[in-house]
Amino acid sequence: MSEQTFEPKIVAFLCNWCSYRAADLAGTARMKYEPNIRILRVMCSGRVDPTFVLKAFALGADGVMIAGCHPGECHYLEQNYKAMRRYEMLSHTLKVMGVEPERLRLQWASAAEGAQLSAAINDMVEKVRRLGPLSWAGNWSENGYHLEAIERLAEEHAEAMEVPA
Amino acid sequence: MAERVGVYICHCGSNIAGTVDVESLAQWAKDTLDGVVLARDYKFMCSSLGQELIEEDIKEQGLTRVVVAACSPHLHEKTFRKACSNAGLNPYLCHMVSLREQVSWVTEDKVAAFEKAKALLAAGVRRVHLHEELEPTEVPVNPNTLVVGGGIAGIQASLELADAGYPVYLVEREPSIGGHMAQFDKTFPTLDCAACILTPKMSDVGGHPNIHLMSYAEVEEVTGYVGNFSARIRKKARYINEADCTGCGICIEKCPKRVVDDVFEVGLGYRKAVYRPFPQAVPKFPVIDREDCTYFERGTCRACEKFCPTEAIDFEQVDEYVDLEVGNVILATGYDLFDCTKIPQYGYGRLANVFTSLEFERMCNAAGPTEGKIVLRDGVTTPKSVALIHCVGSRDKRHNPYCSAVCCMSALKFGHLVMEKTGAEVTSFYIDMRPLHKNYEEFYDRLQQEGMHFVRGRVAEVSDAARRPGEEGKLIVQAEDTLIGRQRRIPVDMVILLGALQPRADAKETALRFGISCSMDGWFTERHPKLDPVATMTDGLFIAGTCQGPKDIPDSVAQGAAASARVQGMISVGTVLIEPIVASIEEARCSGCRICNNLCPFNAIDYLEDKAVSTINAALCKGCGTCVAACPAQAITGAHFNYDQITAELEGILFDAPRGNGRHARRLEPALEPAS
Amino acid sequence: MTKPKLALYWAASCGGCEIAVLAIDDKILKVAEAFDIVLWPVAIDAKVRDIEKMPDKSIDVCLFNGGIRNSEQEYMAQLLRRKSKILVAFGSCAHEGCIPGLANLYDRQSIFEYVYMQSPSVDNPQGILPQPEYQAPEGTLHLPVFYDTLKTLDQTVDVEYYVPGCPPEAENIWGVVEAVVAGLGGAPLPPPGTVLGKETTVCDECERTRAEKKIKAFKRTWEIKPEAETCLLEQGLVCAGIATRAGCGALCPKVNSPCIGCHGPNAGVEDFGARMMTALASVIDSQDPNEIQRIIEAGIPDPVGTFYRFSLAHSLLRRSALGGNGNGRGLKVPVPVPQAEVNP
Amino acid sequence: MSYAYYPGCSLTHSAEPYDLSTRAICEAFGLALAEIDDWNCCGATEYISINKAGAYGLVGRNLALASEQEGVRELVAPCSACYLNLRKVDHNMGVYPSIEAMTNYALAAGGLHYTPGSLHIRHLLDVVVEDVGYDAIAAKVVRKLDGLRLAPYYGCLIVRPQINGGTADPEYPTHLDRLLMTIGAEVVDFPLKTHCCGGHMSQISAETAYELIRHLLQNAADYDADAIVCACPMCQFNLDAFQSQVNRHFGTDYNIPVLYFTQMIGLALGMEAEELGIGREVVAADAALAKIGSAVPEVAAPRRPRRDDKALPMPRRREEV
Repeated sequence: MSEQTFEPKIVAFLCNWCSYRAADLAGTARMKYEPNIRILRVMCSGRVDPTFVLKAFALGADGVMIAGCHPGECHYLEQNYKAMRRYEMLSHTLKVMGVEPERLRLQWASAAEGAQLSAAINDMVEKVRRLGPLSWAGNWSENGYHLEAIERLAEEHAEAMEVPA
Repeated sequence: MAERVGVYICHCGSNIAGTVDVESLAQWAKDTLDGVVLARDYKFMCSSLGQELIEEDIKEQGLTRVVVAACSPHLHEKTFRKACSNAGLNPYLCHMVSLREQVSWVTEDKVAAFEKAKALLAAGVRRVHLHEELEPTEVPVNPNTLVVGGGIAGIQASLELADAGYPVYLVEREPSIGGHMAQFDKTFPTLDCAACILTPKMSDVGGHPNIHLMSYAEVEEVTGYVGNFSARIRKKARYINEADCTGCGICIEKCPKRVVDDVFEVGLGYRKAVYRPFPQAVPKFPVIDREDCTYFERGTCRACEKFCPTEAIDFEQVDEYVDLEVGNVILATGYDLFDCTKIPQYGYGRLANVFTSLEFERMCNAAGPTEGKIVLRDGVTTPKSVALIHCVGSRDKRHNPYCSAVCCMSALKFGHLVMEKTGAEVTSFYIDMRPLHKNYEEFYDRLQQEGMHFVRGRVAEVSDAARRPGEEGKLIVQAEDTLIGRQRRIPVDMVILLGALQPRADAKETALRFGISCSMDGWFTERHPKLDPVATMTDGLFIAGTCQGPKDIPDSVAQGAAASARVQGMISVGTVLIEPIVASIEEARCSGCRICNNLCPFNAIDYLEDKAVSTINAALCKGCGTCVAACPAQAITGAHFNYDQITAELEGILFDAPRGNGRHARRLEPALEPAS
Repeated sequence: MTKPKLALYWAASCGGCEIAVLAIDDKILKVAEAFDIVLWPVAIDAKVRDIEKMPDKSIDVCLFNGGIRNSEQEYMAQLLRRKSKILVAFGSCAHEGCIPGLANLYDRQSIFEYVYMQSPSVDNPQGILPQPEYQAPEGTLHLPVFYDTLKTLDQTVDVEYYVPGCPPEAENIWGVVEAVVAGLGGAPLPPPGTVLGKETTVCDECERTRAEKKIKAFKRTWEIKPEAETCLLEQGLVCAGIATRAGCGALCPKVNSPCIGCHGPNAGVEDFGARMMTALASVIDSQDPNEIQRIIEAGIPDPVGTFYRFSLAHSLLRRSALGGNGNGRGLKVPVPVPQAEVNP
Repeated sequence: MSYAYYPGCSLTHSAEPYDLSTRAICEAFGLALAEIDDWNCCGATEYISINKAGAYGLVGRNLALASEQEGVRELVAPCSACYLNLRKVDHNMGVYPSIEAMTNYALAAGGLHYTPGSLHIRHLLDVVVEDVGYDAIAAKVVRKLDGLRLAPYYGCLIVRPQINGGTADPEYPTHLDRLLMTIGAEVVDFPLKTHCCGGHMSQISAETAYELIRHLLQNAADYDADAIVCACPMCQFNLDAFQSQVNRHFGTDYNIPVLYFTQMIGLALGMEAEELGIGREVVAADAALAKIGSAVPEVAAPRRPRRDDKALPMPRRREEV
């Protein structure tokens, strides 16, 4: 995939009450935004387990967005603060793992903020597009010359065994 | 058993089909996705014919899972769940994919739209495989109602419920009900006296057999869930036995200690250490203020005790706790007036003759500290000119961005009262006049006829620094008159600040105690700003009056009545269904680490000391899933949003992403042959 | 009747697991009595080529400890897989990568550069680094190829069972041996893929009293003298007992030291670090993003070392990014150079 | 803390006492001032309206020189006009690329360059209340200004909302009030605290200036202030030097000394009047200063409200958070 045609895949976890409704509103208002975002609904941003974010990266996502109600406006009173804390913790760790900070975004969007959410999506898609693919699984594929080494080892052992005792 | 999944793709006329090639999508789903036994596209899935299609397929094709790719689940999830349940399939085995709001309406590029639709559909199908049958639980509704706050909204709500025959507990923080309305003199736009229309209602409350009034009391704790709340009320010690007190008032008369009354008289008048906020107080029993009472201060006095004819004074009284069981709660906790000293350039607290709107209400009130005479701070001089400043702390980004809704009309009312009682010149400084209810504009017109002056402009400062002749000894109000485009300096004798209506200082704590939410400003959040203005996101908890946002008396009354109607509906049905989307803890996996224990704002999580595990009360759980995500042992499961369901959806949503070699690194294949 | 055959092997690990096998004391004699030990490089003289000659599946059980760091270890893993009926990932390294797996924060080159050149105890003026091939007068010599990424045993070959722990505790080892002996005698064995441990976490075995958690600051072990009765986490120490599979009897908390997570996550958990992160973050006592950031940065300076001390190689991300966008090579993760201590 | 110090022209001549007292209290508070080498005029209040390029170049040169000083990022100016000009140029260079280009083009002629935002420009008053802090000041007070009634005069230049760098409320600041209370003075209400002193109108249209000065003096007199305390050399000069002309013009007899807040702090720290430059003002401060150190007048017990007292109680200020 060349740099020009790279289209990132971004997973967005949207809370049922504010940000998912903001996405609904963006739809109803026919606001066009980048198709790279793929939305997954959870009841609250507090449901987003860091495992989901890591798993999304491991499964090939180029970016992950977590969206919830604005602080203080959570449908469940204060659970979005937990999302905020986990986001900070996760970012702290991902930095060390070499994942660019732009690839994980925490976005607040009230049910009335369709425009803000779609702008945030466009902004994130553009930033991740500029970063290029993450292709995380590629990180643990060895070059291939280790296969030769193993074969050679097997051959050497076989040769050694052919020598008459 | 392998699941049999039916996929239904809605055209929504051309709303979806105009952008997404629905036929190819259906074909792709059938060919590619696991377990899909049929995939149909249909013009309008939500039509009765569309729903029948699903029902027939469930019956005839033996579908065990249904995926409807159409509009947002917020629109039609209920519709399709119902169709499934009509055909005998558990409604929670149906899943909706939002192709309209998330794909066709927001995407221009048809190729990209098709790819996105595929991913969302793949996610839905993978997810629905793992869905579980869920059943809502039914709980009874206790017919008692707790009303918090005895202002006009709370009074109205209580009376309506009580008149309908249901028991009400009305809890009021102050010694008497009545709220802010009891402090007012006249009410706009009709100018009928507040007390004349309020006191009959107050005495109705006091004497109603279905209303249990607890004044000078606060709600300490609320637990439980819709239909079954428990509330703990702290009745503050009055030091007067209500059973013995006749309300004669001799104790008040004999009390030697006079203090400034900061609450009812907003600091403008005095009361005794034993007091009733006002003569018509309901209940009639006075309260001894421990802070000010000479006996509590120095250990001697007890004048009230000596003179009380019924020996009702009891200095040994302590706070009393009462536990109530109620089915619903109505919060009507009201507002606080903006602290006008926060805008020092308007002089409140610095310049004697600057007053707040509430101070003026008390001054105007015949039962107030000046017996209704409008005078300057010296207590004797009648002002010859008065300025009214609107929007003090409202429509101001540094304080409150919102409009306080009542100040324009209050200012008109004040203008009328000043002119009527003193004949003074009145000038109103406004940003915009907003007389926006029935007969309000007419009232504005009337005041213009009566000769009140209006200057459109935000006041820069109120100063006593005279500059021109005629300004000496006056308060000079400086503002730009934006209608004539000039700076004006208007010298007056008295300035009245129309302070903003603000959420109660402890509104956030109250919200937390009752398990509801506040907006950024601090007003309680309604379930829907237009269509559900008195309900909250917490079932069984309703809000009425100014605790929800600034409003005038008619609106507060309407909300009080509306909230009580909602509660009556709940009581008359008698039971409520509780969503099955809740979390649960697998006891064997729980180590009792207690990480989850304080994560639930609804107090649904309990720790069982004997078993050393945590447990979730399903009736209290609202299903947010925060504890599920937090459990370090992954011992908590969230129904309908469990780990496997979400990761399956994730795998589907990224079905086309480059996977590398997945969880396992590349293995050597074929297996190595050792030499034989 | 011939005795069942047992093999033990040691790949990328410290050797502690080997010692742990001996820590079962005199029961080792019973092991020797019950099994015919065909391979155990640390204790007996057996040749790889003899194993190669054995028919497939002729070893009844193989306890394999250590991760897969180079091509020779990968070869041995595959060989032993082929020859064994039951392959057990024995100890944290084979199970989750353990401490050697933390090298997945770096790549081969930076590891070599640090170990062979920058490390303060190294004297290597010519800057010689290990080479896979060497031309000696006698011919070409080969060394195993060192990988960029350490893999766990199950990322290399299929594994029947896992015995967690760094190292596994003696009683648990004995338990495994007994279970296998019983299984060979026809008793039912747990399903393949099972981690032989409990399905709960260390808190279950910890005697300390626990309350609701609210953390204002994370403390490091040298910063406080923990009080003996209450939960270490509540005292601010990052104790991994909340997320770590039970089975050790809460050894570390018992001696006033926080659990570091060597038993790996609870059953069914995909990523140990994520569970620690989410649990700890959830109970941080602040709603202000800047304060939260400060609490995290001040209290957890090394998040990967804290949350993935034993499990980085087995986590969802498995290693740090190699190169800018994940595909390239040679990401230069700065290698921390220890500061020389200044004597007063 | 160390600061680049820009005294400005006034402080080298008419406002030398301000410079002396500034240096004296900064030393006492441990604030190291490093005067900008070869600084020049800031263009005062008018120049920027008349010749943009010239004015920006003039101020820009000072900023460029200050930013070249080693190890300082904070630039402090005691004169309000200098402060505003420095801040305005830094701000506008940052916001408007054309101004940045123009200014740096001019500076390049002298081999200089200034990157907007590289200096944090602050008024001396903000530095004293924010960096030293009220508590630390209070701890150093050895002679409380007991019984001295002071009118805090901020002037109009230091509280411009857009480019104001301090934390004070631009409409009704109170930090000088609080500072003077901290050193023990009695602070009078001074509603005109941010009104104009007339500025250079005293040179251009004396009558306009007299009118503005009179308001301020009258307001201070109304509240029985012993002295007006200011934070700007222009304010001090106008109120002090023109007081007798104002008296002649209006037939009044104001006799209110006008001092700098730095001098008041210096006195409270126990410094001698002379080392703070006190004594060089036109309206003598002797009477006011005589009050300090004299016995504390007995505070009359607050009048208890009598039953027949009709007066309404004054609102009580809620506790400052």
